[in-house]
Amino acid sequence: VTPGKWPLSSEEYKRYGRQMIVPNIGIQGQLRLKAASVLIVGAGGLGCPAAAYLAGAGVGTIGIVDGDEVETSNLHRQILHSTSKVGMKKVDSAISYLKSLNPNLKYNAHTSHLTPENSESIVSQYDLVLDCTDHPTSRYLISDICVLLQKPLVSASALRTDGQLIVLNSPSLPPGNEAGGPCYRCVFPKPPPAESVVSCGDGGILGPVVGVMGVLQALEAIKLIAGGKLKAEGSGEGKTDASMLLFSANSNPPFRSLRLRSRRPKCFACSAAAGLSLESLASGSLDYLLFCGVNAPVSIL
Amino acid sequence: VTPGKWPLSSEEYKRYGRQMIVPNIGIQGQLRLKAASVLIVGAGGLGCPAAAYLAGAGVGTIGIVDGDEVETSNLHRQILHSTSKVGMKKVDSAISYLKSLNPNLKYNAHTSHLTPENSESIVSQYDLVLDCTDHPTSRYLISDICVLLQKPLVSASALRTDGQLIVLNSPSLPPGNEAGGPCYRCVFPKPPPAESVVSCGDGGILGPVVGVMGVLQALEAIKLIAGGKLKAEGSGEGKTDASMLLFSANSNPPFRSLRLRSRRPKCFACSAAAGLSLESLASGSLDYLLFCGVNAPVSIL
Amino acid sequence: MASTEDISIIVEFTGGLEMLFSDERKHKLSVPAKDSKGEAITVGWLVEYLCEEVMKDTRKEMFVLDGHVRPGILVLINDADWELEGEATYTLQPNDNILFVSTLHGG
Amino acid sequence: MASTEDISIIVEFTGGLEMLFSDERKHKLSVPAKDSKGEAITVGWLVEYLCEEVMKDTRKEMFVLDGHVRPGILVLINDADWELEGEATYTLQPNDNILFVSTLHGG
Ligand SMILES: [Zn+2]
Ligand SMILES: [Zn+2]
Repeated sequence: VTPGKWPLSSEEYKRYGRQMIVPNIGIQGQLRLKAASVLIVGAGGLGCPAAAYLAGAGVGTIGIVDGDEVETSNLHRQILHSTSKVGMKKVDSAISYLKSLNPNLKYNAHTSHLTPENSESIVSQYDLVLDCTDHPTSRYLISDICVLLQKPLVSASALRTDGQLIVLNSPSLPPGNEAGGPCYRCVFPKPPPAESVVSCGDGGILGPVVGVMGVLQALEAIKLIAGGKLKAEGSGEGKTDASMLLFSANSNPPFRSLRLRSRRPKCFACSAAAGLSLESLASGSLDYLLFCGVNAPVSIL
Repeated sequence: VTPGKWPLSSEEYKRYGRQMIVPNIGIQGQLRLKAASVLIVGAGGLGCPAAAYLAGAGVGTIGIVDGDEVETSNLHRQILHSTSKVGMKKVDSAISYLKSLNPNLKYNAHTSHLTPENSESIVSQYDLVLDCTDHPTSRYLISDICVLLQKPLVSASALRTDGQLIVLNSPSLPPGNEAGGPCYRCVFPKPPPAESVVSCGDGGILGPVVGVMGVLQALEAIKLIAGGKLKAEGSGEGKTDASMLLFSANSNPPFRSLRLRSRRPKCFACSAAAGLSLESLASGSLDYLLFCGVNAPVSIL
Repeated sequence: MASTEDISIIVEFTGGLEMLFSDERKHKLSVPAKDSKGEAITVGWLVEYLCEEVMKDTRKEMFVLDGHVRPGILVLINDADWELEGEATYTLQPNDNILFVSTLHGG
Repeated sequence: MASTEDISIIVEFTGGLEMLFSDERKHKLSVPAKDSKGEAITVGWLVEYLCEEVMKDTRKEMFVLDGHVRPGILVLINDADWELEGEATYTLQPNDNILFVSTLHGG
């Protein structure tokens, strides 16, 4: 971030001018976006719109993790892919779209799923993580590695006509510091029983419902980055609550903001008493699959 | 809409299956989407995401009206266009994207702006209209023609970090029927003074802010279509309120639902005393430009 | 106070939980202000009451497991996590809004 | 009642209007319950008060034009259009929320 007279190119002024004149962004915010790196885990219904708006806004480095391939049944909601990309890796399909939208950024393709083994080496390359996945096992894994590596996490999910959004581990203070934001385990200390878990494939999903949640993830990321809140400073004071945004397409009002708790004093991941470490995570001693149950959902809840 | 055993092709079952299993959609909802035609006025920050999700959902006919060409300064928020499309008509750029997402639909390009002269012939071809424009003159014109042709209207707007969404003229009962939904003039009987009007070009806009509003427009359209609410039936009973969804990216809570009024008894457009007709509109006797002031905005409000 | 006095509360379900409760997201309930022992009723009492009196679905374990609200369900008292309000021991007040949210995992 | 009694209300501005009010979206105000004639204060009274006492910006015509809230601004009383509540004649109640929304036109 050089404070020169023209810190951006004329192409950049043209491309980002409309957002740079928004209060709270300005040149400083744009430079922060340019210097930032964001990892999007999941190139599906959440990850597609999130990636599009992050690339549009000029986030300097965007990584995408996904092991899946594009299917026809994805296309009603995964709007970066196209019919001719069916069968291609989602990550490659998404990046080819992003490059055509904004060729000035760096894109990293991670074409296998995030695992306990590869998560440290992938996540450590980024400043901020978006959880755009669709299963509780990945949600616990992503939260754990974000706590261990001190990365803020913007987590969203959607099913049928409902969506949920939480910003976790923000500020991303070290485990044991109560002023840090709560992690996924603080909010959900125990995983749900496997038979209560429904994927979008089984439960169905409206495209714009998951789309709204993905766009809101991009917005939260842009607010954190442009606001200089990626790196948590000092010890902080007091505790930090989290909030959850609920969306229900058929409810009135459709959006509702809930006040959640701060860090849980005995959280397995982020408390002073945490039982989690990079070693235990990488060694596979935490079985994220067993932890949440391995079975395919049998119920529609 | 044939009630045959397999009313959709196997490609359609595959492509739309995830939304067809959502309660309130089903096969009937999918068939209604396929039979529906939607006009998107404006292929900018609202129209891009709205069009993507409507095409994803399988709306049978999608028309887009816009006279502008793609500029580099659009790309941070107008995510259907791409860098190589700079200089191309926005409508053509958008439709080339939509065709690659979903080649099974009919797309109509209307490559000039909506005017009092062309509005009847364009709007009459569609069941439902999305106002994705960025100036009050077009907002009054679109509302007026929707009242005259009895089309429901999903209207959104955004600036800086704020957005607004209203579903107007729904149910779209004839002028004079109090059970119809209010029109834009019921809510805003007098246009704002020209110096109070700010465009995104002048005031700035965050991409995901306008993106969220555009995705929500697509959702409202899908709800109206799949719910069988395009055609207003009978005289209805009582009055119909409208509601406005407000979004402010930096407020807590970020979304707020407001209860607006029903049809205004003396509304110029939709009341029994209406002074509006297809003839007066087409003849240019209503000067939409003078009505809202012709000057470029001089203030930042 | 007579133990027959009732209070009105609103109970809501979202994230799919409504399917266990006659597919209704919003329930306006009138519940006794005191339990059978004459104590003011709590959210813990309400959970049991919902399970026994309101829920028609037989899959009770999708709502209550081992005597607790099942993992993956958040309980909100007037839009705040019940852990901020004393959890199951919170005493219900007239017009309270109790929201049960099942976590979603789709994307 | 003494005419010196005050009531607390919340006044909010959005859609850019906040720029006229020291860039603050939310104002917690304490206002006299009665006006100078001893009448209970109304939203009409509040609009005048905001224009004269709270607004520091000199462009008064961006908020009030010809004695009325300018076209393009919606006034909401507890999240309902003031036209549903008697418009300017509505009598303010303690803890009322009055929201002024400037219509947006961008897209
Ligand atoms: Zn934790
Ligand atoms: Zn009207």
